[in-house]
Amino acid sequence: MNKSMSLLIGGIQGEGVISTGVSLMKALSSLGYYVYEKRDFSSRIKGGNSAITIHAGIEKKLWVEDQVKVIIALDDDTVKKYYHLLSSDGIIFYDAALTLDFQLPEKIKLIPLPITEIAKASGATLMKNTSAMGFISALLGITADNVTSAIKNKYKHKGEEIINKNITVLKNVFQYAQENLKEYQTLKLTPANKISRPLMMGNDAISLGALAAGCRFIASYPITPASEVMENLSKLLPKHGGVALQVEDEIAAVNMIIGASYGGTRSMTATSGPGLSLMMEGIGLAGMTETPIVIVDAQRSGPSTGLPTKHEQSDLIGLYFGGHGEYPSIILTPTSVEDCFYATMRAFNLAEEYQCPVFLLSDLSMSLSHQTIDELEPHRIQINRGKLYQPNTGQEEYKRYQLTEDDISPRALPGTAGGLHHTTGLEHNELGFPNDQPGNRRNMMDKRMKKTAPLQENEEIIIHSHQRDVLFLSFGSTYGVIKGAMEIAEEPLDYGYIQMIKPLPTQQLKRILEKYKHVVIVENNYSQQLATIIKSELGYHEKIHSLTKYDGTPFTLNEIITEMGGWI
Amino acid sequence: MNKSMSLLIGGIQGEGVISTGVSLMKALSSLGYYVYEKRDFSSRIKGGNSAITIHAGIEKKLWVEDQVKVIIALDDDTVKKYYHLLSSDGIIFYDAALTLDFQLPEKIKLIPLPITEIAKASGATLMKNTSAMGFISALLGITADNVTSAIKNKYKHKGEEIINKNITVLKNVFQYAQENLKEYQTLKLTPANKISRPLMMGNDAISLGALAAGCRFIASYPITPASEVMENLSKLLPKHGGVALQVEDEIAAVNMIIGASYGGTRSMTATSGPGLSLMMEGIGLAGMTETPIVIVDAQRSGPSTGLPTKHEQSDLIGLYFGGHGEYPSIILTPTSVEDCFYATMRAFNLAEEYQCPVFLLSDLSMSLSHQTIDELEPHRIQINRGKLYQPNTGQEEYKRYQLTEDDISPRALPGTAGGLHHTTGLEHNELGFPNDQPGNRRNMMDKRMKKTAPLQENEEIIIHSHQRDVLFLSFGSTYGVIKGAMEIAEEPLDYGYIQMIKPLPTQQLKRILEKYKHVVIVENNYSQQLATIIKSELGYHEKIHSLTKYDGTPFTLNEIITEMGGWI
Amino acid sequence: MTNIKDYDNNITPNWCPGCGHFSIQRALQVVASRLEIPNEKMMVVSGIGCSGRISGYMNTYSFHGIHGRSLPIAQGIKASNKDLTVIAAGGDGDGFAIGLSHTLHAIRRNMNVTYIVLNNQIYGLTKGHTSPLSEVGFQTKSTPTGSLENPIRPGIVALSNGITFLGQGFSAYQEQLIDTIVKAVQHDGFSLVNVFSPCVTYNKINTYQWFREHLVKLDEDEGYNPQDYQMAMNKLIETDGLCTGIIYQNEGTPSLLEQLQPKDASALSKMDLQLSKDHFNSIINQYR
Amino acid sequence: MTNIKDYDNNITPNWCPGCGHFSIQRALQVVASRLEIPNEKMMVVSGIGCSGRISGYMNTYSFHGIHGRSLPIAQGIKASNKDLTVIAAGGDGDGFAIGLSHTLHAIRRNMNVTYIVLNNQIYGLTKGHTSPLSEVGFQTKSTPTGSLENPIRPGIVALSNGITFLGQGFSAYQEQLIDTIVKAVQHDGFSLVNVFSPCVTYNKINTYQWFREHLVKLDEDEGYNPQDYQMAMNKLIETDGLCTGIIYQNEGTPSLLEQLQPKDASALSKMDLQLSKDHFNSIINQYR
Ligand SMILES: Cc1ncc(C[n+]2csc(CCOP(=O)(O)OP(=O)(O)O)c2C)c(N)n1
Ligand SMILES: Cc1ncc(C[n+]2csc(CCOP(=O)(O)OP(=O)(O)O)c2C)c(N)n1
Ligand code: SF4
Ligand code: SF4
Ligand SMILES: [Mg+2]
Ligand SMILES: [Mg+2]
Repeated sequence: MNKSMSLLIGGIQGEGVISTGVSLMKALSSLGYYVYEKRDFSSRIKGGNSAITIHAGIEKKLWVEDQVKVIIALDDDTVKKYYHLLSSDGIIFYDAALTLDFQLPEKIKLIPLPITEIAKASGATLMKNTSAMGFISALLGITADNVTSAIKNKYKHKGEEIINKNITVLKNVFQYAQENLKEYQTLKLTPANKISRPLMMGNDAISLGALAAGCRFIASYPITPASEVMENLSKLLPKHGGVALQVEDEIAAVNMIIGASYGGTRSMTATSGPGLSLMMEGIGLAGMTETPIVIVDAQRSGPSTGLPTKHEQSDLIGLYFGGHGEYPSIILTPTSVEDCFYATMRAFNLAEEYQCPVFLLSDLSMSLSHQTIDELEPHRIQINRGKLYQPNTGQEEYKRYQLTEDDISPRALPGTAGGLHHTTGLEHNELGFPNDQPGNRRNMMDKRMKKTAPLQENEEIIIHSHQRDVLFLSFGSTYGVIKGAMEIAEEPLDYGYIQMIKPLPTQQLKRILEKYKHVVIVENNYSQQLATIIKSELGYHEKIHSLTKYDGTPFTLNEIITEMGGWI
Repeated sequence: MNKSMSLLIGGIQGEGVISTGVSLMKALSSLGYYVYEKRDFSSRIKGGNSAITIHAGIEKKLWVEDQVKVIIALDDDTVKKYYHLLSSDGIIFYDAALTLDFQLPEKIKLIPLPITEIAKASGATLMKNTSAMGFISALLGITADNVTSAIKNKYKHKGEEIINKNITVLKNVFQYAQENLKEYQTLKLTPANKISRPLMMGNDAISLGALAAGCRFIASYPITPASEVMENLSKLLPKHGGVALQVEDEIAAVNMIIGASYGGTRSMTATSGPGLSLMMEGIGLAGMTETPIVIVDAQRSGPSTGLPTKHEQSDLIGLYFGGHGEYPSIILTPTSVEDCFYATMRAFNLAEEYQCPVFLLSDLSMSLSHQTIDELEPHRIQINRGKLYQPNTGQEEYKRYQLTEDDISPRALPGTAGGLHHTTGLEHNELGFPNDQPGNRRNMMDKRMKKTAPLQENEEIIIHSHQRDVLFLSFGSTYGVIKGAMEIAEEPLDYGYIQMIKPLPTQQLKRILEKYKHVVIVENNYSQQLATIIKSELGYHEKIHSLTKYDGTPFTLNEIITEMGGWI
Repeated sequence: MTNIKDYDNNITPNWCPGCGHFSIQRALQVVASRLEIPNEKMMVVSGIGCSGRISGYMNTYSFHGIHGRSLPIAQGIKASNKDLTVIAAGGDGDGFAIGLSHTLHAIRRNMNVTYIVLNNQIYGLTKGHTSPLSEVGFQTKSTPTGSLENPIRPGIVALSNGITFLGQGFSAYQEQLIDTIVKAVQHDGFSLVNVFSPCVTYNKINTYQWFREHLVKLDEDEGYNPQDYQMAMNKLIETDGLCTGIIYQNEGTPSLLEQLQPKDASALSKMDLQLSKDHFNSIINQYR
Repeated sequence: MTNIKDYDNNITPNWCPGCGHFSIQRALQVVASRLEIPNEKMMVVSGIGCSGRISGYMNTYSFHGIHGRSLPIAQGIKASNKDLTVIAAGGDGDGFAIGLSHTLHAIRRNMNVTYIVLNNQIYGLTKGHTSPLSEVGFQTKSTPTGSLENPIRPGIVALSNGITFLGQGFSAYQEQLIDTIVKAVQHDGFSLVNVFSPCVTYNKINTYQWFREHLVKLDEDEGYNPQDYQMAMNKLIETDGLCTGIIYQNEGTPSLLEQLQPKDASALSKMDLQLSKDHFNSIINQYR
């Protein structure tokens, strides 16, 4: 029996491989296992190979192992592309309907399973996925009952007949396994504690975080790997009185949420690199007019269209410094699916407290990888709408951009009597009217640029210390694999992640850079973006080192461990 | 007699003040004087006050003095807004038709001139500008003949009658001056050497540089302070077989020049901040497809619409780091009008040699301020079209993105037999076809990101040394005033400018930072953009200091001199 | 009727004397007073251009956005708070060059927003450049030998894209303009009012005089029926777009927000944002 | 006639089996061979989407740009080298959502470029989202209760914006499609061919069957005269856009480049770039 297990399921893209993997993960999560997933898919709809690697175990992990113990191959390509990932005691189970007419190293253990055959026998080749799921479950030691309820759930909208057919498939699979697969008992998972947990990907958690934070409007344009945020909210928002719109482009999206947010509704959009580039002008308008907006950027490999279905963390520095002219913004970088939920809630608060654009910077692995998550507590973060103008307080004339001690001025929402004012992307005076006098300009620039300064004093870096003098620092989904490497390393180093990059928590960083001899910044991009930002603000060039990867794939455990080798 | 003179002409915006100033500057330049201009205008068409400060002298200067010796006021506002700029021996000449019903300090010397009266007497109030120009000329000691030919030139398209009327005005003005203004002989300029020189603003020189570099296509969208580039080329290009198009927006503009340049024509666009933000996605496409394009960014005060008619240098860092994903680009920063010409020619060469976007980063003061310039030598820079594929060389299969030693691959222009290939913003292989394999991705990223590296070894910083251990470093139009301050300072410091910021000339910079005790970086923005870039790449935080200004106006001599005080 | 002056914020517009935009500003103020819109319930959103400055002269909530994006911003505000009367306004360059896509998509989206185009067939603010609505042959600094591109005819394009309310006006025909905008604001759905608004400084062709000579007033044509789509299309083709009044109105189509939110639903901006624990759990359970 | 195969680069398209886009790719190849366009003189530019991949399957020069911008790129190439046959191609989202403004401005600009819309009334590549050409009520992940916005009718909008060549086709009507594209390419000016191209994976409404039932073939209608603007407009309204063949052609208007450059002028990309000293001086002298 195994405390954990890595397996890979592969097949022809568009034929249900991924959804089979997700159903399996759901079943495992509901049985108390923690799963984590890594996907390999191409930017085409049907055809080509697609594969999903699943790590399942009784402990929570945010990475998959570099090697897998089991491969379930529903097409030839899966065998060809992935056999080299097999651990020395690993096994490839393949659909007996495949021909496998190519050579493989002799040591590779290949076991045929009647996946298609059983599906066909029960009525339809289409049920091949159910059949495959049955086989994997049987191998992992999940009972027929548990799988059956997962399958019922999956097909609940498809009607009795379909459900029953699928159940028949499962029955036959389990019977076959009972009779023929006894020798693979070793593949079984240690029984888990039966606490049923949700399975989610980052984009799901972001959508729920938005809903819980009181977001009631999203305007968005589809793009991989961000579309699910819009899709989820298209379902959820109308049920909570909100509105979700797919609009003509990203420029419309950002300007529409500026309008909606100015109008008093917590509003957001979600996009990836190309859309973000198009939004730059609108983001500057939000910065200049001090309008709170929340933008999710699920990063993918750039530049340009790049590799739309591959992972990268390369929009960071463009966001940090980008746009014409200068305006404040906030960048949050969640490191787990749960974190996506809380960071999104926090993003809406920060946007209204500091009246500026807030970016929730995710990445493809984070946004699209399913994870078993611990219970989410929406009430952990209280909704804080920031300074709002209260009518009829007998105040003097309302000034939208009043110079205040903390550089933040109360917002009057349209509709509020007594709060009439003008808003413009031109430089303006305290009342909001255009003004080009140098003195006013200085005051207004100072006000805007300084208002987020208090955040620099926050503690935004979370470190797991082993009392070593080398720190591995990262952000986003990259953290998971570093944690993984450190957990299995004999001599783990200190490691941590940064959850807000802008404003940069300079106080804490300075302490960290003073304390450690070396800080290795690990990120998925070419130009060492986080390292560059930190260097530009704080120096310490001789202490800061970079480990980067920009080939479209996340770091592997081995890559981290190799790098660690140089620092021990 | 004066070797140089600063004067300010002000009046109601839209009533010809600026054009009067320009005519005057043209006349002075053709007589051998060097002039430099600074403007103050508002973002409205008619009404409001607008003023032009002119520095004229027998030596070349790229700044105006903080104080002026003469103010010519064509409206009340000019007196009110600018009297405090008057030097202690200065004089305000005002149109006697003004009422001036407000208080001024007693020491201010006010002399009425019958500007409107003489114009009216000769037929039309409209000729007030000619009248004013006559008066100024008379005061400065320019002969009636010289002014007459300037006025003839100015009105050459308006017909005999108008010209004659204006000449009458001039005659009357000079007669009046002869009789009544003898006591102001002291205002006369020392006679110059009579070498007639052109008068141009940065946008003019950029347009001519483009033409001389072989640019034959511009697609552009109007925006202050860049529109003149399109306007000039709309006249010039058709005469040289080229095409100029005003298109629907900046996104169309950048994509159209990508197409045109890919098609084999040297192509450009010109814009300012808001347009630049909109172009970010297209710029990334040029970066990814290795298509040469030239983009002029004439910076103005941001963020958002900001102060569209005010000066700033705040797009730099966004360009340096901006856009989603990572791609190479080149940023040139000319410091004088002549430099605008040569830098533009160079930009077209660099774009084709390095096959990437090249930015010519100007600023409002540079783009819109007229200067007397020394003769331009278009043949100083030879056209170099970079690596082009030559058909029929018996080569093997053509590879658009062939991995080469210098990371630059020959371009085949469409129409070329044997050069057929695919171009895509997706990651691609050497042939140009989409490819998402990690190994290929790494090679292609390395190729693109490394190809401009040799430029880092260039000497791009020009220093004027006084053997001091403090260096004032700047870029763009800011350099002129620093040069001015150093020239009049008793203890001048070393000073210089950087003419290519990306790739950063790191070799030279390192030597400079080693050599000097302190480097003060002077720039018109809030966040110390050039300083931040240098710090991020090289460190030296303790040596690098910043002098910034972000109130919409360029530095004054006094501001630089005050700062120098701290370093002497 | 409230007082017209109530809608003026006493800032002197920075338009050139004689600019057509003045009359449109005044018309908007009269419309507000005729419809007795409480100042704080009125929202004027504008783009960039001489035209864009209009929002800054209204004693209402006002938002001067970026070039070409007045409609996305205005639609966002309306979606956010349906209780506001939302007017978007901008120039011909704003709405038909850089913002053309938003204009056509706003038409299809059919939110209850009124869009007023301050159409001078030129770019005023940039000091006279050719606009997509400039006629063929129009000379400016960007087309020194005359524009070669077919002008967009806003009315025809809007109509062919399924607009539910289309009006046109002329700065010099105040009463008709006011009437048209009143009807546009009252229309439940997207309304576009294209106003010919001479730029006296840069457009020396399409002057007040020129418009007086070329415009046809539809409300003086007894047989004209703005409910008739085909008649509207024919009229626009026949007059080459040079007609004023209510050109077309389709009252049958419900506006977008009406379809998205029940009539009695609260505006988004006024909703209780707390999510009950039960509710949250029921959502989470779908992920199990 | 050259060989059809000459225009194929032997890369297997990554479209789903049965996708309508295959036939359009083939049609393009047949058109090229019928017109005997030398491979190196043919330029195919495309946007992003399943549709956008089409340029990568042509044995010609080809440019796969960014989402919605195929037309600016294509026009830039044509302006740069008028000797090339330039085809732009893209999806309905590409050309009528994010790229709508470029489409309409390309129509007015009337450069000699042929634009082929691979219209499946859905976003294929993003796995099935509603498009601005999707019908009211269309359900996808982004409009789970059905789209509420009026679909754009590409034909009517193009016609009302002054297009000089408008054709429509259907992936399953190969011969008609080829004929229409041949005529479009031969047309001297901008031509748009809107091709109904079923997405078999995500669009379960507008299927091959559906189109066969709804499309009217104009070339089978003897009385139809594509030179007649009014007839074209009426036919589009009558069929709700569901007709195929050459809908409208105006041969009288010269294309933009013809107006900008003399017929015998060299292409921009082939010009001598040297500026003579005299010439330069004469320009400089205007600044004295
Ligand atoms: C993105 C962007 N591009 C260009 C500009 C410059 N610009 C300001 S107003 C304007 C056009 C003005 O024309 P129009 O919309 O017709 O308004 P008008 O001034 O004629 O009323 C332009 C191009 C800008 N502000 N933003
Ligand atoms: C700026 C930008 N936004 C979004 C996307 C994501 N995206 C890729 S293709 C596409 C739409 C595809 O639909 P369509 O143009 O109809 O082509 P089809 O796939 O249906 O052939 C979108 C939204 C992108 N690539 N770039
Ligand atoms: S330039 Fe034209 S549009 Fe602008 S304010 Fe003056 S008259 Fe009006
Ligand atoms: S998803 Fe649709 S459009 Fe895309 S390739 Fe498949 S069938 Fe064609
Ligand atoms: Mg206009
Ligand atoms: Mg489509």
